[in-house]
Amino acid sequence: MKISAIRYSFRDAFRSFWRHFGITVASITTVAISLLILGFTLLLVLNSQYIAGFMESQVEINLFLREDISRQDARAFENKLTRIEGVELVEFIPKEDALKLMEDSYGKDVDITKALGGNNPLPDTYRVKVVDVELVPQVAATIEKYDEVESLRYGQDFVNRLINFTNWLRNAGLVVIVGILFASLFLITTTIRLTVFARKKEISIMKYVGATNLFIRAPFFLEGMMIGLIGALISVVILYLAYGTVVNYALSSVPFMPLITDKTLLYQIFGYLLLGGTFLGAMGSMIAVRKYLNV
Amino acid sequence: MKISAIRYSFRDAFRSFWRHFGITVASITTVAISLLILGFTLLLVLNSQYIAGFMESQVEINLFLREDISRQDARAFENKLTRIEGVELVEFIPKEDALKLMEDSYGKDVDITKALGGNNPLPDTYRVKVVDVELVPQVAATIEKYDEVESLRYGQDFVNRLINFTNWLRNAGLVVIVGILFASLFLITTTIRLTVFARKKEISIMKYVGATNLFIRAPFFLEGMMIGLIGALISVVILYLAYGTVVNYALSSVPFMPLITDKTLLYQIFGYLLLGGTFLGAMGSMIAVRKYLNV
Amino acid sequence: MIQFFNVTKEYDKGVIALEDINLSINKGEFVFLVGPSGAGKSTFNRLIIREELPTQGQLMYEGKSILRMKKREVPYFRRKIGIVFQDFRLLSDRTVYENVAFALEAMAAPVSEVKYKVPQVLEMVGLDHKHDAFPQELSGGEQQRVAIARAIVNNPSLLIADEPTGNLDPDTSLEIMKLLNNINKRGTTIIMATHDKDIVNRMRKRVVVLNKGKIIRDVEKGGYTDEDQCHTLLF
Amino acid sequence: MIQFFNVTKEYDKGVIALEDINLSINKGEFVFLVGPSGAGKSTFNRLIIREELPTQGQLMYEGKSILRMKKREVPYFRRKIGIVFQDFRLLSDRTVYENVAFALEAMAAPVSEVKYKVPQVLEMVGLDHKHDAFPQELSGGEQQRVAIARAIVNNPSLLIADEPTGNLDPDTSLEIMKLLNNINKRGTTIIMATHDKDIVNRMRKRVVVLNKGKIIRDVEKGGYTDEDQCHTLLF
Ligand SMILES: Nc1ncnc2c1ncn2[C@@H]1O[C@H](COP(=O)(O)OP(=O)(O)OP(=O)(O)O)[C@@H](O)[C@H]1O
Ligand SMILES: Nc1ncnc2c1ncn2[C@@H]1O[C@H](COP(=O)(O)OP(=O)(O)OP(=O)(O)O)[C@@H](O)[C@H]1O
Ligand SMILES: [Mg+2]
Ligand SMILES: [Mg+2]
Repeated sequence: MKISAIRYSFRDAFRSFWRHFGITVASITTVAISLLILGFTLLLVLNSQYIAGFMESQVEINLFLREDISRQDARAFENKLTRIEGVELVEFIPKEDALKLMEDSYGKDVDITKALGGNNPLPDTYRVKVVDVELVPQVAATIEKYDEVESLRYGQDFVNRLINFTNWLRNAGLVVIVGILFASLFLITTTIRLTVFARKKEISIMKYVGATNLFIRAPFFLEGMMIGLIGALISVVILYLAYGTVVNYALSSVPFMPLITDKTLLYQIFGYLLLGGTFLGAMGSMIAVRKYLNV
Repeated sequence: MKISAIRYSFRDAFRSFWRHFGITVASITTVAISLLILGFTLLLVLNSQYIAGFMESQVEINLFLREDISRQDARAFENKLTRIEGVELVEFIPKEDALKLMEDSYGKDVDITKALGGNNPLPDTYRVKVVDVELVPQVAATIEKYDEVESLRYGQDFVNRLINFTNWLRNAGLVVIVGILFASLFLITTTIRLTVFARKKEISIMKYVGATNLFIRAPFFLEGMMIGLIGALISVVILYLAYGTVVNYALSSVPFMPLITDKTLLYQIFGYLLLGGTFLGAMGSMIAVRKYLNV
Repeated sequence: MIQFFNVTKEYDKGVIALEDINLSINKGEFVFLVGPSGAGKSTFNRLIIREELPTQGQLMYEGKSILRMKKREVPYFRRKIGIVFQDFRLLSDRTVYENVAFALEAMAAPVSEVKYKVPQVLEMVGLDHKHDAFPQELSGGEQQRVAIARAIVNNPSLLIADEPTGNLDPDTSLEIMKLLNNINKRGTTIIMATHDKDIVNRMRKRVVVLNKGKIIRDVEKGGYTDEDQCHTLLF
Repeated sequence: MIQFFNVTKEYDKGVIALEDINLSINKGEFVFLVGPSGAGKSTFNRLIIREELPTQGQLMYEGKSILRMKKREVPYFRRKIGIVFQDFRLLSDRTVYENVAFALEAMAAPVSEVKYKVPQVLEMVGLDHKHDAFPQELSGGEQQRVAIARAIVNNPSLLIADEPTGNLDPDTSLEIMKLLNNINKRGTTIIMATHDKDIVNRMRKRVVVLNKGKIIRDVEKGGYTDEDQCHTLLF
């Protein structure tokens, strides 16, 4: 393309951007809304999976040592535990602390220690955290084989449920994101197609007057890009402000809720939205124009 | 309107439905996608609130009786409890059962009963369920005043968190639904506006030839209604099948997850979607036409 | 039937299309509106059908002000007028038949009347064989004749024809002029903007000449120019 | 320059617009295409600019087949041709100036050329004062002249004008014909479809008469009809 043609393309893109202002606004808003829904869904799914991951990370194996194990041996056992593959963290709870914890759970007025007359029927305990919840049964099986272990407990039922649930959540999230991705893709391209449709006569006239396909498409490409970019920018700004508000509100009223506050990930999502919006706008109008070029 | 005009309106609506088939398909799909997103969001929010409600309903007050209360008096106390406002369900757990439960939680190998030498330091317990989680602290305060009560426990921390979380969820859900509602409203009306825009010349011609506004609008109204209705039908069918699949899959892999399977509610949502789609389609095109009638 | 009182029309960008027009057209008249390109002929017509409102002055149709007409009365007013637009203004998504039928359907004519009249006028303009074609599938002259058919189908009491023979060959033009003449004889007032010298000179009707928005000549049984005035029936 | 070999064009619904046309037009010729409404004049032009493809036959432009032209060559081919469409085909979202400039911009003419040439041709057609108006703000004749200006601005070697004076008064028509004649004298081949008897008879150029898709007459220095053939220069 010659310089003059490139200059023309930019001039024409801006001209048409302003001259069809109603249409421009409508398509920018559609792009913004579609990407807003997409971005919102992405954040929702990512956060729910983050929460799922957090819940999984809370799972621990409670391991009760045999009564005849000395305190020293008990502490030494920790080394063996940490060396097991998949074990992430190990915490020792001496039987005294275990009794205290149990007593606390009945409220301050029930004095179990007194009732026991100085006896403590509870065992020394280890709390073991595993890197991946899926490894818990396996790690538990390994631990159970040690002589020092009297019994262990990790809520088999609960862990199974949790694994099922988080897997389900991951699959559902994926399906939802893919669905919304296609939906926003369709919404953006349809709107842009309709705006081009309103100008189909103009396109064919240009062709009759001797304009090449490239020459006709270039301004549409640029205009589509502008519309996509501006729409995406609006969605990103709204998303940024809204997510900030939601997270702040959540952290203040539900402080224990694990939410993604990692800026890098957010910026990454925003980057994809900007790129995707611009790309869809440009491609959408290019493809829409093609339909009317064949004259 | 005369009979002939009504007949004309229907004929013309169908004619234009088929003659602008590309546009018809595009707008039906947009309506379907928008309502799909709306319906999907509705189901998601309703289910998450259903789950929140389920979690709340799991909250219970554990109430420990004084040791000197006879078993008979203990059982008689149940009447007093049930009469407290806000109490939904009361379950008595004799101290023997309480011990058994505690023992179970340490695994079968830790024999606390033996260690206690027949003694049981645990008190008789009542589990009290309250109709609304928000009432828990109040009910707990009432109960605490009774002489029979030694102490009680209801996980004040957890309940507060839960209340915060479910309130947050309700607000967030409402915001999301309102947001998506407006988004789909905008998407549907914009698409319909753009399709009418492509026919603005035709509309002004009709006006010049002596057609009344009503006469011009009636076919657009009917066509918009058809597009809205068909789009809504598609979204409802997809939603129905998809929700069925999701619920089945969830119930088979995460059987404990509480999900709405109440058909009445579903049908109600579907009804609203159908009504909303038809209404938006009809109104959207009516309003869009008005803009070009003023000649 | 139609009166212009000091009518001035200025368009948006300061273009004065008509200036201080005073004119009266009687029921049953046949008026040729001639003048160079851009003289204001189409604007004159647009004012009558209330497509545009004058910037100044008063406009009467059958004794009533066109300007003070209520919005919802406009369609009923327009139904009394048949209009052939210079740019045709056919409905591009309707066939020839449907385009002509629309003028009748819009005034809620019974189906039987539509079925009887539309083929009739299509035959009058020589397009009976094209009733299923869409406007884009017609030649320029054929489109023009569809526009004429639509304008006359509901027996208007006033027919405004803006350059109705611009895309027609002389023979077909003659046919159309005969048709208009017959319609005029049956009582329809006709205002026809035209550039066709031959037609104007041949018909010997009232001629109003516009130039730069002003009436510069208005003669009964006139010719296209002053000279044409002298010779009678050259052809 | 242009050759038609047994060209037949049948439109979708079995309408035969042109039938077995054989014709040759030489470089520098001025050809009037006349014939009744629907005779196939516009179709003839459409075939040359490859807006439509013939159903049968062969079509040559400067010795090369128009039919076998590659798609991407079509724009470059069209740039050599100036076209005045019967329905104008102006870009409705561009001003008069921009419409005319577009024909130059499309062939990547330098900005200086655009700035120099566009006002020049606008003056030629008498529209220098309307360069900022949009097509909808112009009278019929003004729109037509914009279409003419756009067609001649890039000095085409072939000018196809489909009824370019249909909306012009006789005086303006004469101006435009003088303009076309000058362009023709400078070497541009011109094909003009027209219904204007006066112009055809006055110019005494080659006349090709079409009727129902067939060439029924093809004479050098002809008149609009056979009789017009006899008298020379009536006016
Ligand atoms: N919508 C508009 N906005 C601005 N100016 C206009 C508009 N319509 C017409 N004009 C201008 O008003 C003047 C008169 O236009 P009009 O269409 O009445 O002329 P006309 O006599 O019909 O010409 P023609 O014979 O070429 O059709 C012209 O100069 C034209 O440019
Ligand atoms: N796209 C089309 N589809 C079907 N038929 C068509 C199409 N275009 C033109 N025709 C028909 O082909 C015939 C020739 O049309 P054409 O436009 O070539 O006539 P013309 O000589 O230019 O007439 P006019 O002087 O009225 O402009 C007409 O009968 C017309 O109805
Ligand atoms: Mg005019
Ligand atoms: Mg033609």
